[in-house]
Amino acid sequence: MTIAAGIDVGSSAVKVAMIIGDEVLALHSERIRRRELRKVINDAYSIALGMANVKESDLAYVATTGEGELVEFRRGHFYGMTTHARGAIHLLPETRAVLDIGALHARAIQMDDRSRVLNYRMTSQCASGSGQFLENVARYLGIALEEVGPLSLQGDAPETVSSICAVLAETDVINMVSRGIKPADILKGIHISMAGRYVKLLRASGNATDVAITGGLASDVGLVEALRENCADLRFHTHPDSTYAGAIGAAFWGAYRHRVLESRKAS
Amino acid sequence: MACTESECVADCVRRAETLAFADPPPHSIGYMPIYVPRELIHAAGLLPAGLYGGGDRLEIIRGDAYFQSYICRIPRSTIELALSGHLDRLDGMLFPSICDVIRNLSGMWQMLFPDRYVRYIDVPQNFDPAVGGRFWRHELETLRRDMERIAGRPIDDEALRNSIAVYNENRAAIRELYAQRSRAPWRFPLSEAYLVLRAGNSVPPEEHTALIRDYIRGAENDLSRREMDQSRVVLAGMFCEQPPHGLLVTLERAGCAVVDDDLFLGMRWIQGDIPLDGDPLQNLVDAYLTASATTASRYSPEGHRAKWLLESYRRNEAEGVIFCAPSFCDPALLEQPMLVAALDRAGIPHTEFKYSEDTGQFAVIREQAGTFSDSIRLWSAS
Amino acid sequence: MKENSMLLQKQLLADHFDALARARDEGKKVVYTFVPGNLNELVRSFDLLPVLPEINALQSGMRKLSGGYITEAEKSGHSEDVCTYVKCDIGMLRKGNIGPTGKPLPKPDLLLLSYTGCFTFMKWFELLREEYDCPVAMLHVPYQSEGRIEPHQREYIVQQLRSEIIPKLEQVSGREFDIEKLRSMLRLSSKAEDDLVWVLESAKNTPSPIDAFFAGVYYLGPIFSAFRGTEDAVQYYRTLRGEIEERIANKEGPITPDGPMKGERYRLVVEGPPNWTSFRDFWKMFYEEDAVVVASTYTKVGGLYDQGFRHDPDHPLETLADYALGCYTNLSLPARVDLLARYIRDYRADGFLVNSVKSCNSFSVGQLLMLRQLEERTGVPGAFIESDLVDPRYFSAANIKNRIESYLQMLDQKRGAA
Amino acid sequence: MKVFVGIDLGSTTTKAVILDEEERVIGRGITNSRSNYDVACAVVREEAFVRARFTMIERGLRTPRPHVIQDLERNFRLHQHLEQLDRLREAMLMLAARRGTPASIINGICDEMAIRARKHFAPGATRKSDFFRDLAAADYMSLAEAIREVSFESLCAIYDAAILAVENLTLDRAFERHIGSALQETEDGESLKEAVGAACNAELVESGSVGTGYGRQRLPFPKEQIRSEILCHGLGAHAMFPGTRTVLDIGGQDTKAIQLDPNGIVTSFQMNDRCAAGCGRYLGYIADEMNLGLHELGPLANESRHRVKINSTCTVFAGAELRDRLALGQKREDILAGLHRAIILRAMSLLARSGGISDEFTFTGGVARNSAAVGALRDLIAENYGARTINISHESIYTGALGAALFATRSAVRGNA
Ligand SMILES: Nc1ncnc2c1ncn2[C@@H]1O[C@H](COP(=O)(O)OP(=O)(O)O)[C@@H](O)[C@H]1O
Ligand SMILES: Nc1ncnc2c1ncn2[C@@H]1O[C@H](COP(=O)(O)OP(=O)(O)O)[C@@H](O)[C@H]1O
Ligand code: SF4
Ligand code: SF4
Ligand code: SF4
Repeated sequence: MTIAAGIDVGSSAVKVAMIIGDEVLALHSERIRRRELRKVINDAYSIALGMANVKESDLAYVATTGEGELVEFRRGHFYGMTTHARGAIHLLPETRAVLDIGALHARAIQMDDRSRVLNYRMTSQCASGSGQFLENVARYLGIALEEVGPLSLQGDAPETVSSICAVLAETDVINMVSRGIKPADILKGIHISMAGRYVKLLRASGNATDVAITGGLASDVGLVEALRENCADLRFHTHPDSTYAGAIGAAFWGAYRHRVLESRKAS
Repeated sequence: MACTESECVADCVRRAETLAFADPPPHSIGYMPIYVPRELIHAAGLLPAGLYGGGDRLEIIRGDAYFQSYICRIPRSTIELALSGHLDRLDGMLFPSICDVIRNLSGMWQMLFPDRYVRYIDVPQNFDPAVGGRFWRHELETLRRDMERIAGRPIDDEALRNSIAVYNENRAAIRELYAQRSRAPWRFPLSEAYLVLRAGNSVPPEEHTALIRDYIRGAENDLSRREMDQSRVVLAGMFCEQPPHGLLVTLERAGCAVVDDDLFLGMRWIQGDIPLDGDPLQNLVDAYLTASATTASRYSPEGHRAKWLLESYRRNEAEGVIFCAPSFCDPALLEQPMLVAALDRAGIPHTEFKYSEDTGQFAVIREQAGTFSDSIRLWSAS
Repeated sequence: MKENSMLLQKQLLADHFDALARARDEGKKVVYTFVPGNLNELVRSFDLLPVLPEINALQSGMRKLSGGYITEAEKSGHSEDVCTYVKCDIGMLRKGNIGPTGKPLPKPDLLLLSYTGCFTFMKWFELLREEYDCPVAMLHVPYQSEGRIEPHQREYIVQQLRSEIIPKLEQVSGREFDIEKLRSMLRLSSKAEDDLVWVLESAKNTPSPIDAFFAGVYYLGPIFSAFRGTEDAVQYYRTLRGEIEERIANKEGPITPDGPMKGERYRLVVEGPPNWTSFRDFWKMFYEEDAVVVASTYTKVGGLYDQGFRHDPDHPLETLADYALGCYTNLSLPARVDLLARYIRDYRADGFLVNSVKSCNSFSVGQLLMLRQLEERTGVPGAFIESDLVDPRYFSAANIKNRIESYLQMLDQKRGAA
Repeated sequence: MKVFVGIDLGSTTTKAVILDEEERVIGRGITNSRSNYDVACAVVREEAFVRARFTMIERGLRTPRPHVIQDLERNFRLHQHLEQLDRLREAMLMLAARRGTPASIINGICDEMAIRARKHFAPGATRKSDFFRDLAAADYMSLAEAIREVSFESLCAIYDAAILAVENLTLDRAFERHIGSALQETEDGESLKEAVGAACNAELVESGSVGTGYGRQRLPFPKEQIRSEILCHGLGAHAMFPGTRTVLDIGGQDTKAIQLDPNGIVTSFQMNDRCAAGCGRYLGYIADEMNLGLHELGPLANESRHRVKINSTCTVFAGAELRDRLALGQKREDILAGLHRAIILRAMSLLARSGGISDEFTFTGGVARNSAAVGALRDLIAENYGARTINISHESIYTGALGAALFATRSAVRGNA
C-alpha cells in the first residue's frame, strides 16, 4: 500500500502527516516561534517518520502545501485549499464546506463529496482577527494558547473589539485590561468579532450547511462556540486532528498523484 | 526587419519606460485610462500619452501626501510622476469621467499646475443621439478647438479621417493579438502581451501597430513554445489601474491561461472600425454611442456588462472567470456582485481578488489562482 | 428639552413614512431617488412618493443598525472597499426593508437615478434594479469642471428631463405632466429656501446661535429630502427661524444634546460629512471643548442656497437643471476651496476641520490638497480626521478625540502666543 | 529641591523626565508600556528618580568621576535585574507547580539566567534591550528550547504568565535598596561614599507633573495636567534644538509630522491614519521574527549592498513577507534595508502632508534610535529637499516626556506668579 507524507508549512507551525492507504499513520506539529524554519521542518519531519515507524525510503510521495517551497525533498506541491478540502473530507466525511483558520489567513471552501473545490473565499490584505492576533493577545494576557478557548467560554459580558487592524486591536485590548475587563470577556469579544468575519467569508463562498473547521484555530473551543452562536443554520464540525487537515490532504493527494504517475509509467 | 518575440518585448519595455521614467517625447497630451478620443489629439499632430499609473517600481512620496489610504493607487502615482517632473514635457492632461477619483484629480491638477492645460472630459451617460450624442459632440468640438490651439494648427476633416484610419489599424492589430492569444495562449502569454500593449501608451500609434505585428509574427514562429496544461480564464476588472507585471506572471504560473481581459481598454474601447466617409467628428460621436466597450464606469442600462462577460466567456471557450480589481476601485468593485450573480446563474466558475499596482506579495493570489486552476483542471473531466 | 421645530420635523418624517407604509394599499406609486440635485418638486407634482435610500442609510447609522446591514451586504459578496451607504441599503433590503420609523418601506415603481456629483449612485441603482426589476430613469448631470455651469450642460439636462425623465414619470404615475403644479411647488421651495439661508447665516453672530454642522444636518433634513416644495417645509423653516431669532436676542449659543452650550471658545468650519454611527459622541468631542461649527460644506450637498441659488418658478425645467448642477459635490475642487475660504473669512473661523470619510471618493479625493491650499490662503490652520459615514468599524473614537484635542490645544497655544 | 515630572505614556514604551527648577534634566526613565498604566507610570517614575539620584551624586562630587559612577550604575542595574529574576523565578515555580512541571527544570533555567545576567551587565557588554522583559525572554527561550522533558510550548506558557505578574509589581525604594551593595562591588566606590549618602538623603519634591502620550487619558492625572503629545513633542524638540522647525516622531504605533514656529509653537501637524503600518511596532515584529534585539536591526541593515524594494509595511504581515523573501534567497540585510526605507518613505509622505521639511529638522521617538532608519531618512531628505540640518539625539525617545516636563515647570512658574 502506498505510504505518503504531507507537510503543511504554515506561518506559525509546521504540520506533518504520514499515511498508508486510507489510514493516517502519524501526525506531528511543531510550532515555529522564532526558530529557523528549515530546522523546524526537518525536525517535524523526522519526528513524524519516527512516530510512524517508517523510513524515508518507504515513502512513495512527499507532498507539501502551504508555504512548502522551502522543502527541498518534496515531490509535489498542492495549493492550500485543495489540500484542506481533501483533509476535511477524510476527517469529517459528512461536511461540504471547510473553514480553515490559520495564523494569518482564514479560508472558506465549498466542496463536493469527493473534495472537489467548488468555490472559496480567503482573507487578504489586513491580517486583522487572525490566529496570530489571538496569539499575541493571549501572550499579552498571560494565557497559554490552550487555555484561550475554555476561558472564553466563561465570558458572560463580552467586550467587542472595534479596530480592524490587529495592531490597533491589540491596543484596544490593552485599554480593556486597564479598564478592568475580565480576560474571559475580552477573549469572548474577540472570538465573536472573529466569528463574524469568518461567517461572512463562509456565506460569501456558498451555502453548504455542514462545515468542517480546520487549521490551528479549530482547537479553540471558544471560537467554535462563537461560530455556533453566530449562525444557527450552519452545523460546525471539528475533529481532534483538524489542525492537520492540510497535511493530511497533501499526503492523500500525493498518494493519488503517485498512483496516477505509476499507471502512466505502466501504460 | 525580423525580430524574435523576446526582443520585441524588450523593445516594448524600453519604450514604455521612456514616458514614465525619462523624457516623454515633445508635444504630447497625457490622458487617463479610458474614453479619450485619441484620434483628435493625433490629428493635431500631438502624441496621445496614456497614463496608467506608475507601476511597482516608482517610490511614492509626494503622491501619498495627497491621498488617504482608502483611495486606489493610480492617482498617487500619477501625481508623483507629475510632481517629480516626469510629466513636465506634456502639453496638457485629459481626465475623462471614469470615476470620482479621476474627476477630482482633474481639479487637483488645476490647483497644482495652474499654468498647464487640463481638461475634464464629461462622457455622456445618455445614449440618445439627439441628447447624449449632441452633448458628446459639444465636448469633442471643444476638445478639437483646444488641440488646435495647443498644436497651433487647425485640424481639418482630412487629418481627422487619417487619424481615424491610423487608429483603426492599431485597433485591428490589437484585435488580432487577442484573437491569437485566445487561440493559443501558451504562444502569446499575457505577461508578454501586456508589455506589448503597454508600449502603446508612449509610442506613436503607427509604430505601435508595427510592434504588435512584429510580436505576433515572432511568437508564432517560436517553435519552442509548447502547449501547456492550463485552465482558460477571462480576467475582468483591470480597466484602469494596471496590475503589477508580477501578478500576471503569478497567474500564469499558477496554471491560468488568460484568454480575454479588460486591460488597457483605453486603446480599444471603440470596437470595430470607425467609418471613414462622411463627417469624421460625427463618426467619432456615433462610435461612442453605438460601438464603445461597456465598462464599470458607464451606466449599464440593461446589464450590458454581464452580457459582455458571458459573451467573452463563450466566444473564447473559457473555463472560468477571474475578477481581479484594484483595491478601492469603486466602479469595478460595485459592479462585481452583479457580474458574479450573472455567472452564478449561468453556472460559470469564478474567483475574485484584489491588487494594487505596487503589490509585491503574491502568495495569497497564487494560492487562490492555483486552487482555482486546480479545481478546474483536476476535475473538469469528471 | 425639545423645541417646536424639532417636534415638527419629527412629525413630518413620521407622517411621510406612514404614508409610504400605506402606499401599496392606497395605490400610491413610489419613486426611489437620491438627495443631491434631486427632482423632488417634479416627482411630487406627479403625486408620487419619494424614498431616499441615503436618508434611510444614515438613519440606520444613527440607530446603530448599519453595522449589521453592512455585514449582511458584505456576506453576499459586496466589497469592503466600497461606499457603505450602498451596502447599508442593500443589507437593509435583505433584512426586510424596514424603514427608520419601524414601518416597512414599499418597493419602488421607478428608480429615478439623478446622478449628481458621484459615480457610485449609478451602480447603486443598477444593483437595486437587479433586486426590484423595475424601470430606471437616468438623468446624467455633467460636472462643473470649470467651476461654472455651462449653457450646454443646462440644455443637456433639460433635454433629458423632456425626453427621458418626464415621460417615465408620466408612465409610472399615469398622469400627465402639469407644469403649473410644478411651478407652484417651486414657489414654495424658494420660500422655504429664504428662511433656510437666514438660519445658516445666523452663525455669523457671536456667539453663534446654531451649530452649522451637527445641528445643521437636522435643519437641512426637510429641504434636502422629500419635503421641498411642500407647505410643511415652509412652516418648518418659519418656526425654526423664530426660535433662532429668540436665541440671538438672548445671546444664547447652540443647543446640544446635553443642553445649551455655554461658552464659545473655538469657531470652526467643517468640510466633509459627519459620522452617523457615533454622531452624538462625535458632536460631544466638540461641544465639550466649547467648539462650535459656524459653517460646513456637508450642509450644501443638497444645494448652495447661501450662494444665491433659489428655485425659480418662471423657468421650471432650467431651474431644476441648475439645481442639480449646483450641488456641492458637483463643484470642481478649486471651487470648493474658494467656497471654504469664503466661509472661513465670512464666519470669522479660528480653524477648519476636514472629516474625511472612507466611503465617499466624491468628497474625499483631494481633501488633503484642499487643506494645504486653505492653510496657505487663509493662514488659518486646519485639521484632518478620518472616519466613515455608517460603518462603525471605521470610527475610532480614541484616535479622533486625540486629534481633535491636539488640534484645539494647538489653536490655544497659538492664541496664547499671539 | 523642587522637581517637575513629565510622563509620556506611549503605546510601546513609557518614558519619564525629571527637570529641576532651571529646566535642566536631572533624571530619565523608560519602561515598556503594559496593561496596567498605573504600574507603568509608577515604574517609570521610580526609574527616573533613581537616575535623578545618580545626577545628585554627580553634582555632589567636587572632582568628576564619570567612570566610577558608570560602574556604580552598572552594578546597580545588575542588582535590580537580579531582583527581578528572583521574582520571576518565584512566579514561575508557582505556575509550574500548578501545571505539574518539575521545579528542577525551572530552577535549572533560572540559575543559568542569573549567570547570563552577570554577563549582560559585565563592564563593556552591550545589551539587546533596555527592558528586563526582553532580556529575560531571550535567555529563557534559548534555554527552554534545549529542554527535552517538557514541551517548549508549555515552558513558554509558564514564562508568558509569569512575566506578566512580575511586570505588574512595582519596585519602590529601589535606590535605597540596591545602592549599598552596588557601591560595595564598585571599584573605587569609597570615593563616592559621601556623595551617595547625600544623594540618598536629598529631598526631591515633586512640584508639578504633566502627562502625555497615547495613553494619556488613562494617566492618573487631572485633566489640566494632560497635554497632547503633539504639543509635547513640539516643545521637547524645540528645547533640545531651538532651531527646530519640523519634527518627525516615529513611535510604536503612530507617526507624527509637526511644524513649529520659532517659539516652539505648533503651527500644523499630521498623524498617520488608522493603519499602523510602518511604525515602530513593525520593527518590533521584524526583530522578533529574526530573533534579534531592536538595537541590532539598524546595524544589520546598514550592511546591505543591494537594497530590496519593499512596498508593503503592514505590521501584521511583516513576518510573513520576511519569510517569503528569505525563502526567495534574498539576504537578511538587503531585506532589512528595504524595510527601513519603506518605513521612512511613509514618514516622508506624512511630512509632505504636513507642509514639507524646513530647516532645522528634528527626528524624535524610539525609531530615531535606529541607525538604518536615520540613514534612510537622511538619504531621502537629501534626495527630496536638499541640504537640511538634521538633529537627532540619543535622548530623542524622551522628547515627549521632556515637553511634558517643561509644561509642568512652566505652569508651576505661571501658577506661582
Ligand atoms: N488551542 C488553541 N487555541 C487557540 N488558538 C490556537 C490553538 N492552537 C493553535 N492555535 C492557533 O492556530 C494558529 C496556527 O494555525 P495553523 O493552521 O497551524 O496556521 P498556519 O498554517 O498559518 O501556521 C496559531 O496562530 C495559533 O494561535
Ligand atoms: N534602542 C533602540 N533601537 C532601535 N529602535 C528602538 C530602540 N528603542 C526603541 N526603538 C523603536 O522605537 C519604538 C518605540 O518608540 P516610542 O517612541 O517609545 O513609541 P511610543 O511612544 O509609541 O511607545 C519601538 O517600537 C522600536 O521600534
Ligand atoms: S482604479 Fe478605479 S477607483 Fe481608481 S481611478 Fe481607476 S476607476 Fe477610479
Ligand atoms: S460615494 Fe459619497 S456621494 Fe456617493 S453614494 Fe456614497 S456617500 Fe453618497
Ligand atoms: S491596518 Fe493593520 S493589518 Fe491592516 S495593513 Fe495596516 S497595519 Fe496591516
